[in-house]
Amino acid sequence: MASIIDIKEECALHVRDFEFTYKGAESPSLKKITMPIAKHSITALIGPSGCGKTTLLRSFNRMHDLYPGNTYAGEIEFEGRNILSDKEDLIHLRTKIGMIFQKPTAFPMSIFDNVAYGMRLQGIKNKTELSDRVEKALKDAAIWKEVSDRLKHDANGLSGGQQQRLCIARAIAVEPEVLLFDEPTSALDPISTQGIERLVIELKERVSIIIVTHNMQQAARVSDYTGFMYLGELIELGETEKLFVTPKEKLTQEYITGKFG
Amino acid sequence: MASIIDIKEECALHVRDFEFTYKGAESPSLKKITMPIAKHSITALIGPSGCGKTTLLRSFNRMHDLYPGNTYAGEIEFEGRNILSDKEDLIHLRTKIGMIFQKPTAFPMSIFDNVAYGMRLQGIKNKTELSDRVEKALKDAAIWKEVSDRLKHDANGLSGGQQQRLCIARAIAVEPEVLLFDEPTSALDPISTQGIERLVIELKERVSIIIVTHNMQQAARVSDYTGFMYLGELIELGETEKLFVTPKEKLTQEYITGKFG
Amino acid sequence: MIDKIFFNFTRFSALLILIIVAWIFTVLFNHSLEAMSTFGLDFITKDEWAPNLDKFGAHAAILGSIISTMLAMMLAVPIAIGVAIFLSEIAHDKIKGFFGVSVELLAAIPSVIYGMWGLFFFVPIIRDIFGGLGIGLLAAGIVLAIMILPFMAAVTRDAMNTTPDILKESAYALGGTQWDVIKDIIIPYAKAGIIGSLILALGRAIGETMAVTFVMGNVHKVPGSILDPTTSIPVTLANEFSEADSSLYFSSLFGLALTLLIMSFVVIAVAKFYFLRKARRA
Amino acid sequence: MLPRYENKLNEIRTQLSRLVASIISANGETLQAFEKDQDDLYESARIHLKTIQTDANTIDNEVIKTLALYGPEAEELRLLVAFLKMTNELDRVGENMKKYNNRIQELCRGECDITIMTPSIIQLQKTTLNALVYIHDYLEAINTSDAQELFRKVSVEESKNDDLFSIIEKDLLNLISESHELSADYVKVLSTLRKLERTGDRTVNIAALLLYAQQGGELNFHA
Amino acid sequence: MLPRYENKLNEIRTQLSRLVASIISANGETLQAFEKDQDDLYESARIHLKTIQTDANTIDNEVIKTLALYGPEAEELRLLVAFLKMTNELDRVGENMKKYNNRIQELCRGECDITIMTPSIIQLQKTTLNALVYIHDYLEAINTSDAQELFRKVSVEESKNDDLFSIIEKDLLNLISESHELSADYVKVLSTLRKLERTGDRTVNIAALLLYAQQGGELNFHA
Amino acid sequence: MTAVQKRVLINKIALAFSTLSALIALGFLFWILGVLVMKGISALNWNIFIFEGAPPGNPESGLKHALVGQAILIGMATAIGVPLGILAGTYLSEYGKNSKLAHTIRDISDIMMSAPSIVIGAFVYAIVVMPMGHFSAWAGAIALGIIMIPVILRTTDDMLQLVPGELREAAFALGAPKYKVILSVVYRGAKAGILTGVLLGIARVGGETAPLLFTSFNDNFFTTDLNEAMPSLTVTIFNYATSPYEDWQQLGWAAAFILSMFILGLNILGRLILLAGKKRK
Repeated sequence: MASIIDIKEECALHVRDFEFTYKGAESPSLKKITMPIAKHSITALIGPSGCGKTTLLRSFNRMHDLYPGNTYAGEIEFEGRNILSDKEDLIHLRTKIGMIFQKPTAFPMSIFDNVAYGMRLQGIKNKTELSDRVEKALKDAAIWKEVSDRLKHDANGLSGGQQQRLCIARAIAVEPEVLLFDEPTSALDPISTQGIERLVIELKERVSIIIVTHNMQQAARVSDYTGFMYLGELIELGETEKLFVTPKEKLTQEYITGKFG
Repeated sequence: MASIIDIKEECALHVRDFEFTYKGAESPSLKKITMPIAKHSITALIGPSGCGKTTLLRSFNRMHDLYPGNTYAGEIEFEGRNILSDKEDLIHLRTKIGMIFQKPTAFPMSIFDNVAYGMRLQGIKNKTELSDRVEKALKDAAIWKEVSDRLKHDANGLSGGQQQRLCIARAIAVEPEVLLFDEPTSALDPISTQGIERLVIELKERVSIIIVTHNMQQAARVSDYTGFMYLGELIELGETEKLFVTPKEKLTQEYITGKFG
Repeated sequence: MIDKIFFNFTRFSALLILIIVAWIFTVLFNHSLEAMSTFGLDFITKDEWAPNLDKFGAHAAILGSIISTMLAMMLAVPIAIGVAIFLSEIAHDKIKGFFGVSVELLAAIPSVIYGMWGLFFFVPIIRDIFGGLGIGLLAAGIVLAIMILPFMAAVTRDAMNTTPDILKESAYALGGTQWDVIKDIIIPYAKAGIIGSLILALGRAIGETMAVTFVMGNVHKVPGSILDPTTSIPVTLANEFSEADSSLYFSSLFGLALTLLIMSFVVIAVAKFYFLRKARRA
Repeated sequence: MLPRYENKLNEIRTQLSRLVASIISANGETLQAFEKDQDDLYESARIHLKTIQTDANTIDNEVIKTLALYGPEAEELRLLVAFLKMTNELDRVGENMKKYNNRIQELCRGECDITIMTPSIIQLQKTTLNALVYIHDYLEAINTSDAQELFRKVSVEESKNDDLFSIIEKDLLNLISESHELSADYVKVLSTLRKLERTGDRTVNIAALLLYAQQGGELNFHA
Repeated sequence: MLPRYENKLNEIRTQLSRLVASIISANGETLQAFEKDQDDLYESARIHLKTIQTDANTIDNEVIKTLALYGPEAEELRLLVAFLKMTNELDRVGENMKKYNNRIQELCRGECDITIMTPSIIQLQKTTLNALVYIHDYLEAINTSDAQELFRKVSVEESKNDDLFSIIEKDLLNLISESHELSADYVKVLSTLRKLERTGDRTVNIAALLLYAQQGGELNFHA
Repeated sequence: MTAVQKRVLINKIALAFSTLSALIALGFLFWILGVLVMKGISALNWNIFIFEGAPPGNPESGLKHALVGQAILIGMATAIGVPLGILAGTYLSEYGKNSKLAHTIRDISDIMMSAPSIVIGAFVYAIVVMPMGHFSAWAGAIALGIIMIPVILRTTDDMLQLVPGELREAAFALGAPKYKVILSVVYRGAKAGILTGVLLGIARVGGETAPLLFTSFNDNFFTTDLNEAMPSLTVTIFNYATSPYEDWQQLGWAAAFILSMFILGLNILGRLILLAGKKRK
């Protein structure tokens, strides 16, 4: 019954018959999800609380593996391989698929070191290279002007919106292919939210983006494709413009017109 | 420059040349605010963070008096007297002007005791009267069905949305004239938010309501009058329908169309 | 009205703390005046402690306190951090729960019991390995280390556990290994808390009486090696307070108590004001 | 959905339905007036048509308010947009009816003999009336009705309307060629009846809008 | 405002402006064709008018998407609603222009002698052209332009248009009374020119919509 | 080796080290616990609860005197420390808040909490024992009470501060006076926390030996006279363990076991209460 469009563009990720079961749960939290994620586009996942949108997002970089006992089934194709395979190198995967969290997660170090962190993990030690790439990342994250004169300061001195942009800079500094955003503005005020949304839209030139949001308007504003999830299933995936004007599924229609939560 | 409409209805509160200064601050946080609050209507206060909307709201029940050193000027007329007067009986005032907070504030006691709390403070001890009025308040707050079989249970066992409705029941149980809502849904999920909004609209039959919200859409959805505040001033007060279609002030226009935060 | 009465009650109770502390200092100072005026600086630089001669030099006791504490810290700190890492990051849920609770409960066991164990079980081992009495600085240091270990591990783990999950997750999301996350995120995040906790443990070790009383020896002599028996301030107080017979003897013991109080006050104050305050701010 | 929002949507729908109803009344009365040649009925039809424009404006303003306050989406948005566009059509229908009403009355008093066309004219007018009635019924039971069905029915009426108009046109051209001196008058008759033909077109447009509102897709509107 | 949203608004405005521009081109070419009696210009004008309807539909759909995605308010909402209503008007203008273009070409080839009216007809057409140009200029510089001024200027053109039409009408009625056998043809001329008169009305409606978008108040629209 | 491979290797080594240190530490700790349980249980019998202390060699010797003495001392200390601690904590959290005075009190009480308990013993010796001329239960209880106050004070302060400010404001907004807000809302909200604090405070002073050494001193016989020296489990452990007599040492182990179980029990109970409190939320 799901209505999933075929996308014309190349795919960054391709989810096929994906299922995910939390440790000890009797039934899977995500059921038979098949979903293409277009390259260099923004795909938003919406749906009521508990529909599984965050669970799906965290499957893309296998964040669930941090907590043992969770199981995957099906396939998520990325760069020609199934990243759910046991042989998948998670460290490599996570540098290719970055993530931004609900709350800003500035590390307890200087602004510079925050952005350089991922690069250092990859073994880059050359000072000039590091500082060039940090500058670039900060510029790309539209925060360079605000922090260029205090790169050595503690990152925790920044405001919430700035910290979130710093986290985005840190994530893009390692040049990932895909960026996952998990309700990136839910802890921010409206002005910072606008800044982040603007940035997300700019970033899609460079990376493919998947964003989970409980704010339907946000999905409408920023995304190219929108997937509506309900009770662990992907009910509908379509071009955002079409989905919000002419949803194909009754459930989607009812969700976006507010007839159910 | 402010554009404040004269309301046709009777006023529940009338603010005149009101100023508020926080302890130790050099300049007032609220400047020369004049504002009628219509009886049995919902008046929403919107504006960017730090514009003073919550400060204004907390002046109506003189919540600022809990923290010494804050000063008021001007007048807030309620039931024919200036409630800013030193002689004002705050305990009485606060039973007449109730308040609902950003986060649900269920007291650590049973559901019944929560609702009965305010009545007991007023010296009501008669068991039948208490339980009748508790039931009525819970019904009015549209939560009776969910809790009628567990009135003796701890209120903290309820969900966030239920707790917020419990708080509303507690506030209306003492039959106030005015209810102040301070971003009552900002800690709630979209479904609970809808429930609270519905309830707020129903309540205006009984009380006059002032609601502070950072969510413009919420103001649009629920209120009859909307006041837009900026930098401690009331820039515009008008009928919600008119304000959102044809704001009179440029600042209001720019705020609601998202040109500034 | 009731409001006012209630307020005054609470305020009096709170002020009582200040009064008691001031009182303690005053009483100890007054009672140690006699010793201080008699011996002056010699009280802390001389190690001759001869009650029958009315000669009291606390050098050995002070040194004993410092050395045994240092020894304990050197042994306990790395292991405590290891335990904390194990408990907060490595162990699986079930093990984590069991070990975690064990460690906390062990921290609650009275020190007198550690001392008893040291005396009956650990001292003989030291005697067998190194010869001599077994009782002495080394035994005291090790027993002290084992005694403060659970406390240290528990508070260090608590400090580490304050690191928000999503902070750790975001480091993993950049491709970090577990150790990367521990060393780059958790330890820096909890640094102030960890150091503060370690110093608090140090403060406890300095003032610890019972665990060391059993295994120190109570010999007023600067030890030649760490195997030698010696004494520390609390040991001296515990052993001799009820036996003191002259006023100078009492005064000297009060002097020791005052010295101990000042030492621990300084250490704890450093921990609190420098590190823990920082931790609380962050 | 908030009760308020639902009320608002419902209210707009009712207003629109009422607007269509008054056009229908006007239409019916004009028809009766024509059939029975009663001047007072022409008059009362005109009264019905008087407020169409203001009513349409009211609806537009309500739609705008609803858009501003509730930011509707999907079906509700489509419906509101359809309403916004429908008011234009209804406004035109009203205008056409006004003109038709005036001129047909005039013509009946005029020199041209249109008696042979009378049955056709009545038929012509009935098709527009039917189409409008279908639209009204649809609006009255919008949640349970099928827009596809409406579109089909209105299209049928419209093509009947077209056919009738062609026949009348042919007849009129014959009459013109027969009686030269009255040709200008017959041209007038034709232009009067063209109002009805236009109304038919409009009703199809309205049905198309309602179909769009229900089914979605692209708004595809024919002027 | 998100850059996307701003782009979208701007894009819609540009599309609309382009739509007006092609009507203007068609209008201009028809005028030239009439003045110089060049058939090919009539033809190229028709090409300009061909896509009006589809373009108008495209704009409508873009407006709907924007309403759905960004839930606009205040001035932006008014503007989008105005656009939605304007497409109807422009669509009609396009239709009128098409008909005018066809018929005027026919008439020039016809038996009626309209030479004495030619200057007036050119004037008449120029007023509609002017009004459309004003609207186009306004849309091109929407942020800095004054809608009140636009409304004033368009109204002036429209009243000129009205006056000219009345004069022509009088002339034509004279002609009709003079030459009975051509009266049907003259009536045709009149109905052709009425298309221009209608276009004038439409331009006033458009200006009124733009005034509403800029100033707010109640949408007050005259069919 | 690439940078990433190196990191993976270092990761393995570091994790192995910390697991190892955990094993060492837990090894020692379980050794101690094992000894305590083995020795304690083997020395446990009914006589312990029936008989008082007796000279070495007497089979009819027990710990009744110490158990009762301990209970009396702890009870009195609780009666002194808990109300004062709770009231003082209330002042800090509800009235003093961030004032300078409140911060000073917090800092001082933190230092007091970690101050050597034997010093408190010396202090009480000077102010109670010396004027009275002899050891007494009063002195012991006062010493323990003084140790208890800062523990209770801090947990009360912390727990009351965990009660959200909005909750207080909500009560005020219903027209409640301040003491009512504190008594009916704030205390209730922190109930579990305060109770846990009290239990942990009792556990804390229950294990104290040093301050009793020269305040309540010790006595080998049963007594309930508060003006006399009073036996306690802890001092009894110390005395018996350091004695050369085998049977006294046995009694010492039994006392150590009982004391440890008591303190562990209190700790576990405190934890359970806190856990139950959390679960409800």
